[in-house]
Amino acid sequence: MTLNDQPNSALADAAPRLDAAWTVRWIRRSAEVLAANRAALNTLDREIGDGDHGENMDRGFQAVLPKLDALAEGTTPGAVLKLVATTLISTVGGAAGPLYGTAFLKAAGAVGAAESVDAAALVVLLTAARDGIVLRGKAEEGDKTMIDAWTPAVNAASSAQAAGSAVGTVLLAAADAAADGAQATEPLVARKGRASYLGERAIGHRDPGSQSTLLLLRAAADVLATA
Amino acid sequence: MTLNDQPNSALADAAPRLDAAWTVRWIRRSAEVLAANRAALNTLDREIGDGDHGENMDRGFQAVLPKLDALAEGTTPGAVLKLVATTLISTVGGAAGPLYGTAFLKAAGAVGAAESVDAAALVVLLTAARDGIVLRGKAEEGDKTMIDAWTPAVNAASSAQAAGSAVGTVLLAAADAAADGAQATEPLVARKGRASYLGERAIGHRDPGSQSTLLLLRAAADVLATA
Amino acid sequence: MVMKKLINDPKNVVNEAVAGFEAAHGDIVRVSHDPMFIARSDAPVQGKVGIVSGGGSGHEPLHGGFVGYGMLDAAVPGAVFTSPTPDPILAATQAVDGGAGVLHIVKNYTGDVLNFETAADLAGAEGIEVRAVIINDDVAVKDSLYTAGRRGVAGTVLVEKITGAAAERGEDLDTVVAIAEKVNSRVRTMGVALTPCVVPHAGEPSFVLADDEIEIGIGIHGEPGRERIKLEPADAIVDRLLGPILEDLPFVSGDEVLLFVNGLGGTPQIELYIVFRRAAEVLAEKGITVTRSLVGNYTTSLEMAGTSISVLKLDDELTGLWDAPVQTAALRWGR
Amino acid sequence: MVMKKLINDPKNVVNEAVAGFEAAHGDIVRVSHDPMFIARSDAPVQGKVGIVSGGGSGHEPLHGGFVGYGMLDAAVPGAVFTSPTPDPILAATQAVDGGAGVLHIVKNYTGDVLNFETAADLAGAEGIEVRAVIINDDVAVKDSLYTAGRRGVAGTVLVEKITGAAAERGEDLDTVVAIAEKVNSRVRTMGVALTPCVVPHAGEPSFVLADDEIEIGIGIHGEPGRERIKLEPADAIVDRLLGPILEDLPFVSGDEVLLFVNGLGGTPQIELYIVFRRAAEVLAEKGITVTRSLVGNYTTSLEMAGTSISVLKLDDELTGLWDAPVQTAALRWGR
Ligand SMILES: Nc1ncnc2c1ncn2[C@@H]1O[C@H](COP(=O)(O)OP(=O)(O)O)[C@@H](O)[C@H]1O
Ligand SMILES: Nc1ncnc2c1ncn2[C@@H]1O[C@H](COP(=O)(O)OP(=O)(O)O)[C@@H](O)[C@H]1O
Ligand SMILES: [Mg+2]
Ligand SMILES: [Mg+2]
Ligand SMILES: [Mg+2]
Ligand SMILES: [Mg+2]
Repeated sequence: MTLNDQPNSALADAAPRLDAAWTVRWIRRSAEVLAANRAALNTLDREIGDGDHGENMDRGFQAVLPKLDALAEGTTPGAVLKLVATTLISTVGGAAGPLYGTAFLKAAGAVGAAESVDAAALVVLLTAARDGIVLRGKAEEGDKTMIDAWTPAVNAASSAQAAGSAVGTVLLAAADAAADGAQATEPLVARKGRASYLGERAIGHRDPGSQSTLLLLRAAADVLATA
Repeated sequence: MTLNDQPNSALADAAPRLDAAWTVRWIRRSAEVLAANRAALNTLDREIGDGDHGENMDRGFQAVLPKLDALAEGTTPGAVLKLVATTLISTVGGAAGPLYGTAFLKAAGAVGAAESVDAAALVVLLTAARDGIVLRGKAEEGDKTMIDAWTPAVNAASSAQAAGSAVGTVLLAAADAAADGAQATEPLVARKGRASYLGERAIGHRDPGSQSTLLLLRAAADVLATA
Repeated sequence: MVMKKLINDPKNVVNEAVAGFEAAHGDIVRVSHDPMFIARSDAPVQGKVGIVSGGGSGHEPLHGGFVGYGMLDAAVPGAVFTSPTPDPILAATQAVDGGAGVLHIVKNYTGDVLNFETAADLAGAEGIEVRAVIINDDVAVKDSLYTAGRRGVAGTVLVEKITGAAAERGEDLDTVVAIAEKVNSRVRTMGVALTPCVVPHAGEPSFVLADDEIEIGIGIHGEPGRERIKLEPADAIVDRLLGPILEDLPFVSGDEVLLFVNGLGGTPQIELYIVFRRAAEVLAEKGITVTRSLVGNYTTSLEMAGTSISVLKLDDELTGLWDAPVQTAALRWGR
Repeated sequence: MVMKKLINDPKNVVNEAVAGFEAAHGDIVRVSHDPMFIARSDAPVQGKVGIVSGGGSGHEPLHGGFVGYGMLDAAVPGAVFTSPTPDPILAATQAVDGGAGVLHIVKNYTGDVLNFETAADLAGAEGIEVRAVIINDDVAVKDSLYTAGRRGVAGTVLVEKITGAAAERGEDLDTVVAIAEKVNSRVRTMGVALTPCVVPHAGEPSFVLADDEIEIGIGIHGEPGRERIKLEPADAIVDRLLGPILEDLPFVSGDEVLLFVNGLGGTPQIELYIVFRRAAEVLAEKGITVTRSLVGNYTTSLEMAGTSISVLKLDDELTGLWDAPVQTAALRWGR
């Protein structure tokens, strides 16, 4: 764990529910973080894929930004998530586009028309997102994909919520678990995606999709913490 | 003038006339020297042409060798020169093939059926060779071509013969003048051949054809000297 | 190191190339720029099964160069080496739907499969019958159980040509799908890279090979293959590629085949013919007869130096469809 | 540094490639190995003017790829970048002589001109009427008085296609020669190299460019051009090439032209279309209409990265001959 990975519980519990404004801030922060990590994600993907994952994610989230500006007042988290989903589907391409697109689409469906999301709903949202990715990509844990970040994140979020934590702590637990999960992809041989063609040669490299998942979940926790 | 360029008059005058055996030895030595200078000629040609002059000359003279073995007893210098001519024409290609081919063809014509060549006939032979190249290639002295080695060589040979020198001295004079002529191509801009496309950029590079001419004439003098 | 390419802004590579393609081939195709796809100038052809392919750019002439009479009805170019998104695939599908259904020819990459799947769902919701055939001809990826499956590579060109001919002569969707699947089931490919390529937006080679190293079994996006070895004579390399290809189907004595030597973009034609010579020689030794040939840059990886060899087992039906007229920017005969 | 090529012995590059070409295109050509030339499978065509071209190898598909119905009757490949000798040129001339005379299409290089000249003399001595047209479309070489004259480059392809069509439709030798000269007089070309190429027997690049340098006005054997400059965006490079081309003829508003963007071997097609886009745009701005196009690797310099742009001023006669059927390995339409 690096310093950055330390939960900051004091701030984390500042807001008990996640509303549309938070959702928008989360997506904006994600866009920022992905832009900043564009080259790094490309490099990870160049090592065991085709070198475009940072490009793809950055293109998608940059395309979301102007649409966020155009959102009506009084929107819901679900509406924001759905907007992100359709934009990612139509701009990212590659494997990540449909996978993240489905994740956001299923997340939107999970929260429905609710005005805000509490810790329990947050777990439902994250679970739906992860299940959406599995539905499309059919990856299992250990296949060296973004699922290796998502599933530990969902499990950690679920445990934290079951233990009575508020949304901030739940998000931090998810991000921390995603960080461990992303790191844990490094020694693996891939069984899905382009890295699967590498066989043993994938060993020692982090899966780029698990890294972008970590960045998204860390951004979610961070925007709450700094709200 | 390098040590190598020193005339060795004692040996040079050992044989007063050039016969068929000398002609064969000259061509064999030329083949050896061109093979040894293959890379060097390619390099000169790479600098201001297309990098194949060593390749071309080596291919041609290697093709001559087996044919020399098959020559009938009692052949003449003219017959050897004609064999070289037709072989070069049909194996060298590029600019050098027709040019050297014509040179040897005209040289053969100049000596006719004579059994051997004295100093005066040698000058006629060299002049005919040079004129053949001019006929085909239309180069003038100073155009940065093999003519810049041939014409000084012919002139020096002619003067030496006029001064009463024997064939060996005439050949050495020709080779020495060719050496100076080849060197003198270095500061020139080319007006014929591929190097002409270079304009000013040809300055500072020796013309590869003038260098192969030098090698051929030096071989002629050397085989006589070491006969 | 500066990236050395004839491009303007890396962001505009695909847009500008498609605009150039449109300017050069306006007699054969028309182009929609947003959403971006390239369609036959006479699309939709009423009553004909529409055929749409697509995928990341950088493999030109695949797929845009194969749009036209007797081959594809539309091609959907994504960003370089990145699958297109569902929107343009849907738009292309709608544009070529002549009422007889549409076939998607999809190379087997997770991104391509998922994006075409989504587009097919959306098209289906609009009442267009869409079927997909996934191309996976690359024998370099050994064990398909533990991978995303075999990759779709140069064999795709053969599927597109033959299937396009079937659609052009009026076969129905079931038959067209069956023919596409038949070609895919009978073609095997393996490639080798001598040098990597540089994706414009990345600006650096996607992998690094030492001066004397080559990658046997390379994928068309520079994905690694079976093994990295020292450079060998062309004949030895051909033998390494052909071995796994011939074993896999397997191809046997008496077979008639189409032999396709494909350039990856940076290899001169003179080398492709040296490769063809050896491949034809090996096939002849095994009693396999080459009755049709294709040599050239048809499925490329930008400027990568290297080649792939594809062998397709022919029969009268496939041979007839291969010979049928085709009029595209990159493949043309009979009209 | 090891030379990275798909070859066996550098000495056998041309032989083996020609053997591969023969194996791949036996339907279109037949090959004589010694003396080496590639002829139409139905040569000699009685009563038709025979058309022979040739030159150093390494420019494939030029010229062998253009042998066939409606184009060349024979091509004579020399060693890489080295003119063939007179013997195979003579043999090819004899093989395609159908009694109506033979045209030699010769690129303007000293070696090519001299060797074709010798072959023509020998053929003449055997009673075959041979005429030569020397192609010199390269505007990069400025002053022809103090050089070996302008070089023959990619415009050669256009001369071969159009002249071949004229011979195919039965024109006599005078007319065929006149048409070849007409095309040559109306086509202008200029090229740019981004990287050099390596001649197999040399094993090293024929020139060296820094990582950020390009050579404007490159010759097809890597001969230097007008200037060496820093890498620029594609559009700026196109403008540098088109300027001298358009000024030279000159091409003027109202002209109808064929625009030919040729790849030098190592440049991916996606870049050639970016070049085509800008070239078409510039011509349109000047009121020049592109009515025919050609894009691809047709006159290459092994694996050199770069392109050349050729503009040919058309009229009804040339357009009709361009559109006429052609069936060669590298250019085919109408049959
Ligand atoms: N079947 C799959 N299931 C889940 N995630 C996958 C699957 N295939 C690929 N991925 C994820 O997608 C990432 C690659 O995304 P990206 O580079 O954008 O797409 P592409 O591989 O098409 O270039 C991988 O790092 C991996 O995390
Ligand atoms: N017109 C000419 N007259 C005389 N010599 C010439 C002429 N053109 C070229 N050469 C000579 O030929 C040499 C090049 O020969 P070579 O490299 O074998 O042929 P190519 O230029 O066809 O590759 C030049 O160095 C020059 O000396
Ligand atoms: Mg990727
Ligand atoms: Mg040369
Ligand atoms: Mg990709
Ligand atoms: Mg040469």
